[in-house]
Amino acid sequence: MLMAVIVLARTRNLFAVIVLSGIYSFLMATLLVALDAVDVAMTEAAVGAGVSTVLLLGALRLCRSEEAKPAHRPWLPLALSLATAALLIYGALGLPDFADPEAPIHRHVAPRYLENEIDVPNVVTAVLASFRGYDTLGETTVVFTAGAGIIALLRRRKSKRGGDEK
Amino acid sequence: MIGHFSHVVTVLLMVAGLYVVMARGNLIKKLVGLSVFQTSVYLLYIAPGKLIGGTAPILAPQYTLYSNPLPHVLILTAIVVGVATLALGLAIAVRIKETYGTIEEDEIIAADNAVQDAEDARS
Amino acid sequence: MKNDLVLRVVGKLLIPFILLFAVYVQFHGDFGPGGGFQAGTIFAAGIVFHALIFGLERARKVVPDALVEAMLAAGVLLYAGVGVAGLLLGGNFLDYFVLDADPIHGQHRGIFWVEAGVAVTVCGVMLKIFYMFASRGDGSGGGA
Amino acid sequence: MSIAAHLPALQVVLPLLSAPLAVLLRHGGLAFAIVTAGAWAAFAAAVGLWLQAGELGVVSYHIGSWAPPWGIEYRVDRLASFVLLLVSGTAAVVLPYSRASIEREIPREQHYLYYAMFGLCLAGLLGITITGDAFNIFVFLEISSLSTYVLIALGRDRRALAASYRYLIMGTIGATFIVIGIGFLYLMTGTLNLADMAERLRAVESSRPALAALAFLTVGISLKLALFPLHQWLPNAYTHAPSAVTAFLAATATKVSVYVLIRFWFSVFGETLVFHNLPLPQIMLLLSLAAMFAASFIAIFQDNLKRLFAYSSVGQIGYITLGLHFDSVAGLTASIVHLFNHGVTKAAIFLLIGGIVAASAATTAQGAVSPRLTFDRLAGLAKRMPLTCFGIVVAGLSLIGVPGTAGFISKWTLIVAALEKEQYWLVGAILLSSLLAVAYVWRFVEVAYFKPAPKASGRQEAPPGLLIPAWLLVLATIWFGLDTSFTIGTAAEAAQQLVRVGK
Amino acid sequence: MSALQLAFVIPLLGAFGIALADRQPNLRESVTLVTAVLLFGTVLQLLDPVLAGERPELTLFELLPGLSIAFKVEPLGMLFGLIASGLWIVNSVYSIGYMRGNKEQHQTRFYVCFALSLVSALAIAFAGNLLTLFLFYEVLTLMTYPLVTHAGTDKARAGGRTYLAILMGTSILFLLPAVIYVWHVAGTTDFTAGGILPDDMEGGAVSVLLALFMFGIGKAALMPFHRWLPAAMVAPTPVSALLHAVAVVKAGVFSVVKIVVYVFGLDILAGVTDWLVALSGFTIVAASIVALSADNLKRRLAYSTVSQLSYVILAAALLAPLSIIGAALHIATHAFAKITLFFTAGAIYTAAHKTEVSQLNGIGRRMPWTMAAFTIGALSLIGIPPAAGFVSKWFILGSAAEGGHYLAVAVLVGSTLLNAAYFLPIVHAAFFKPLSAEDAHHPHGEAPWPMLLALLTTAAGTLALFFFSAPLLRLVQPLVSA
Repeated sequence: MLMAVIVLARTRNLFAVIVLSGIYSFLMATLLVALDAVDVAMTEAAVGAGVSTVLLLGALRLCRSEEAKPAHRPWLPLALSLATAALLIYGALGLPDFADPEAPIHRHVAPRYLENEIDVPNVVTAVLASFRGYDTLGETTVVFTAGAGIIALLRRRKSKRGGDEK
Repeated sequence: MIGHFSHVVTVLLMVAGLYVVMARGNLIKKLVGLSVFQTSVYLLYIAPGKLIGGTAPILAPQYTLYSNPLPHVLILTAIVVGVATLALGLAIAVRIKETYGTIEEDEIIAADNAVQDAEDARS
Repeated sequence: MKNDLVLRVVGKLLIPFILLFAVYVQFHGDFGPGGGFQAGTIFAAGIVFHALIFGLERARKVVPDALVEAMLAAGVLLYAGVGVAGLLLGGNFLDYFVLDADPIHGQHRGIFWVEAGVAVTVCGVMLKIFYMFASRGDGSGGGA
Repeated sequence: MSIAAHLPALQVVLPLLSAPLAVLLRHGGLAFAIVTAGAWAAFAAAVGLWLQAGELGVVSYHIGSWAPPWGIEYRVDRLASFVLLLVSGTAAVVLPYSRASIEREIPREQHYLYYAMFGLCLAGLLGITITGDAFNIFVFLEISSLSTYVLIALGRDRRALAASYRYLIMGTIGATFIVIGIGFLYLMTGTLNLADMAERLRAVESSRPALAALAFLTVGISLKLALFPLHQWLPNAYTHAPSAVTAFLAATATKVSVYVLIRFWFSVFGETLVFHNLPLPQIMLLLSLAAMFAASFIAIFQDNLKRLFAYSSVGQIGYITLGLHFDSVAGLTASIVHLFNHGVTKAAIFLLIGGIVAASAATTAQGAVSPRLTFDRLAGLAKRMPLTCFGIVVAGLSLIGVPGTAGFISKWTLIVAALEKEQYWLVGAILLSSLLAVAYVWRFVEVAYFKPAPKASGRQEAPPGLLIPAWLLVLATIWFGLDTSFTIGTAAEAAQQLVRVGK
Repeated sequence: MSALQLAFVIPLLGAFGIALADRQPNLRESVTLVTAVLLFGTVLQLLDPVLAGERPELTLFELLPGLSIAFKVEPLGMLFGLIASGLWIVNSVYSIGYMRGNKEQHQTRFYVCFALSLVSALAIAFAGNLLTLFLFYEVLTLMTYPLVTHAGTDKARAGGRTYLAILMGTSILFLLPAVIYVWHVAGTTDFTAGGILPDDMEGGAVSVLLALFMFGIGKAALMPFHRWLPAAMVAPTPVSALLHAVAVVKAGVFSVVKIVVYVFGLDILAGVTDWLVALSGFTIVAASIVALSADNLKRRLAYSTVSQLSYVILAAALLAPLSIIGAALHIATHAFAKITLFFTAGAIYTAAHKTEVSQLNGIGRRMPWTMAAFTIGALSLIGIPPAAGFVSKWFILGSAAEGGHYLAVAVLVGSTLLNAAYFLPIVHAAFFKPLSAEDAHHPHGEAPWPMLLALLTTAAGTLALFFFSAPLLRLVQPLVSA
């Protein structure tokens, strides 16, 4: 996975980049399965590897497929990302150990979900649609927003946009 | 330390993505980096939800120990949000390509500055 | 690629199954992995295949633009509608217990419609985006 | 069902419903009617909630009847009700304005989508404000953000696209940072409900993840609220977006982000963590000062009117964040008051500027080069558009903080807060920076009033459809400058509530 | 409706009427005059109650918790109110002559802003607390700004910029924090006889506060913040008259006296005002010297104003009952004298198009009335009987000598000589020097009659104040006896 990402960061042929990101998503999906997150894995496979790849390729067809050489050496971004990394590690090391059953997330809220009081075996679906149904409504709205937004942006226009395209 | 291996991986992925976003000038490349950045956050949530010997949170009589479903739910939402953002970003990138004729940030900035100068000249 | 015989045949055979699988994922969501979002995506993927193999125009005939745009909105409305139904039946917003005399059954009913809403919107959006990108450029086949 | 009991849900759902309906109808006029209705309904709901929160202190609403922390809770305290009023009120004024404004700025067949996006943006902002659930904040943040990107990209200048893209990148990074922060908090507390989280956080206070979470949230939110130097997305976005959009965003988007920051700092982490374990207040102080001076200074040298006021916004945000760092009721009050006053003032200014755009678009051939408001084109404008210019001057005085305008009240409360902490030099800094405001406002005054117009052009005021909403807000800035029982009253109550919770 | 309310409503309506009468000059100017007369009448109505010891009050609304926009008429404010509203009548008459005589542009804007400036001047005069004072102090600045930049030329804009920069800058940087600080420590900003500051306030804080106020009130033109006055000379002469005599600078020194008396109180200031005495003394002398070297008549008058204003500040800083009375009186006497001088300057400009002192040889023969008025004004400023200036100067000088402030005494004497040195030569040249050659060829008489009428009236007033100063004294007596 790391390999995929690092190569991805290096290569400048966008087509390769997109394919790599697809691969990356697949790996991510398998990893998620290993972590018992089957629903997430399924979605990630469908979305990350499927939809976004198609989207990217579609967009690429409309654009140039070679990335230009970066003009300047990007020290600042590097520094910023490293700072972020440091902060993340700093925080992460304080987290409960991996798969520690005593971790708060296992003690506090989740147990009730697993009691299956509304008799829906797939707890994820239960939580998604019922307990936190409002989040999902928001999620759907986000999708809707994106869709409508893209219509607004890409719909062919009879009247040309303001004459700034000199 | 070994207990946090997953976190370390997560961090590296995230930072790689973040770096691509900030360092690269190509609009589409940026977006790829952005999605990598977001995707890697998923691990941060999911990994701690795993329990050794636990199974996917789909209840069945033969299992007793389940991994934590809540992070899964959150990440499902997050994935969807991510792809929505990606799609929108691509749409904008395409329009930029059409109006500017390029998807390289530097060239776009250059074009804008040209217009800006023209304005200043007029004023 | 429109007139590649093998593809056409395989497509003809495959697409119904894809759609069927989508429906399965949709309704089996309560018991196995899957749910509205995945179903919507897969369903859209089926149509996209159809478009890739038989051309955008025929796909547009099967699923016209207007319908797609309607789907976008309909899904959200359906979802929110369930919520409002909860309100009208005297519960809180998105309260499924009141959707049926038996609260548990009410929950199931609520989840069912909600998932349906998600699927519709997602499918609509996927298709719309695909159409958009495809019909841009030279108008022939889509992204992949 | 009794409406009153369900106001919290209706507050968000009504505008949210209006958007898909607008898309379904595919007709500009109907879309306008529906979304406007939604916004006004939201405003009514906000008023109702403000009253309820006044009586009860906190209004809590369990969505799906699932008790928190298992379900999602809607939670309206004094501050939330105040911000809700600001957001929905601005929307209620800006939407009627849009009708006349976008005629000239957006192609006809796009209108219904514009309204849909507007409705979504409104719903998103309201959702962020009202929710009591950490992850829910993120979801609605994304709703508002995505719709905002689209709204900006609808600007007719192609640079609107570049601006929108840049905002998308920076905004998403910010959002992801917020998700990381929330993730840390969740992993430490096992809950997503803010109130619950606050309690359980006490146990693990000043554990490393908690600190990291604080850092990530602060950075992420600062990106959204354009805290100097994370403001690069703002000037271009404000400059090239359609006028109505600029006005709405300037009044609400950044303000809601400030609200989220306050929420996390005071309601979740609490003072001890924020103000004593980390040098956060000092950093905030430095950045605020930087914003107050640098941004205002840049503003003076802008040649484009919209851009000038965009930078002024960055500067004014500095005042708001400055009030936060005091860690006192007085300081918090000042922030909240300025958050409101500046929202109203800036909305007024950008609406009036939109009027100028419209008027000059009418003179240049329809659909020709979108009029750029460079100063050379504004010479002698006061003759052509007296009402518009006078409005801008009044609002500008409010930015300066001249007594009799809302801005003066903000400044007064801010200075009182500084005196209370005996930071006299800070008083000087605040006043000095307001002199910079004098400078950039007066650039406009001189050009508009005392420069001869290029050609003897007759009087051509902006259409009433644009003037009336704008002047409503101008009058509001004067009103809130004279009668402060509402603004200061609410803000003080809110501040006390927050500080008490934080303790 | 009470007289106090009317005092604000009338000029507001007036301004509105003027704006409406944009197209018909005659109607417009008559509206102005009627408003001015009515206003003066209303203010006069307030006089008797105030003399009788009443303090009419009016509270509009609460601006901040515990802080309201409120008005309260007391002797000092009454005095200022009378001067402003009274001189407005004369000034309007004069303006009509001037603006028409010189065919100025934007006359409507001119008259509207003028009326509004009067409103804010009265509001300052009757302000019941610091906040109200500050509010209308700023409004006055904003209302006079268009008048200063009236011409719209680059020079005018530059002048206006200086005007605005100094007045706004000082008020925002020093006055505002001072006001807020007073509120912070005293919990109120209402003007009350004897001061409102807590007695236990230590000297350091008091002197800092005093400094903030004295420099914050830029309209009092205490050096080094005097530059705006000469800069504002680009304005038309009636505006200069307004700035120097009627509203602006008077608002400045009025605020100084008011704050010294009603916010600090003479007791708490004891011992911390020496630097102020010195600074105002320096301003007096320095400004007089600059005036001496100035050839442009208006510029000379401007610097004379700067020095005269510091008389008032000096008097206030002396903290003796007599000096306070002297300060109050000097506001009035200087107003009359200075407006007369500006009127004459404008008259000379309108009739003979002369602006420099060196061009005035023999002009007294062409414009005898004008120059006579000029002489009276000059005498008053120098402080020679039978002109009113003598009275106020006498009080100040007396209290200075009594209090043993020999520095102050020296300053007063020296400045008197300087005043004489820069005014008397003009008078001498005007009456006794021969006309210069080219002047002989363009004959011109007096200025238009409205201007002449106005300047003669004020000159007469200058004399009257000397002979009938008793009522004035009765009015300002309570300032110190309270």
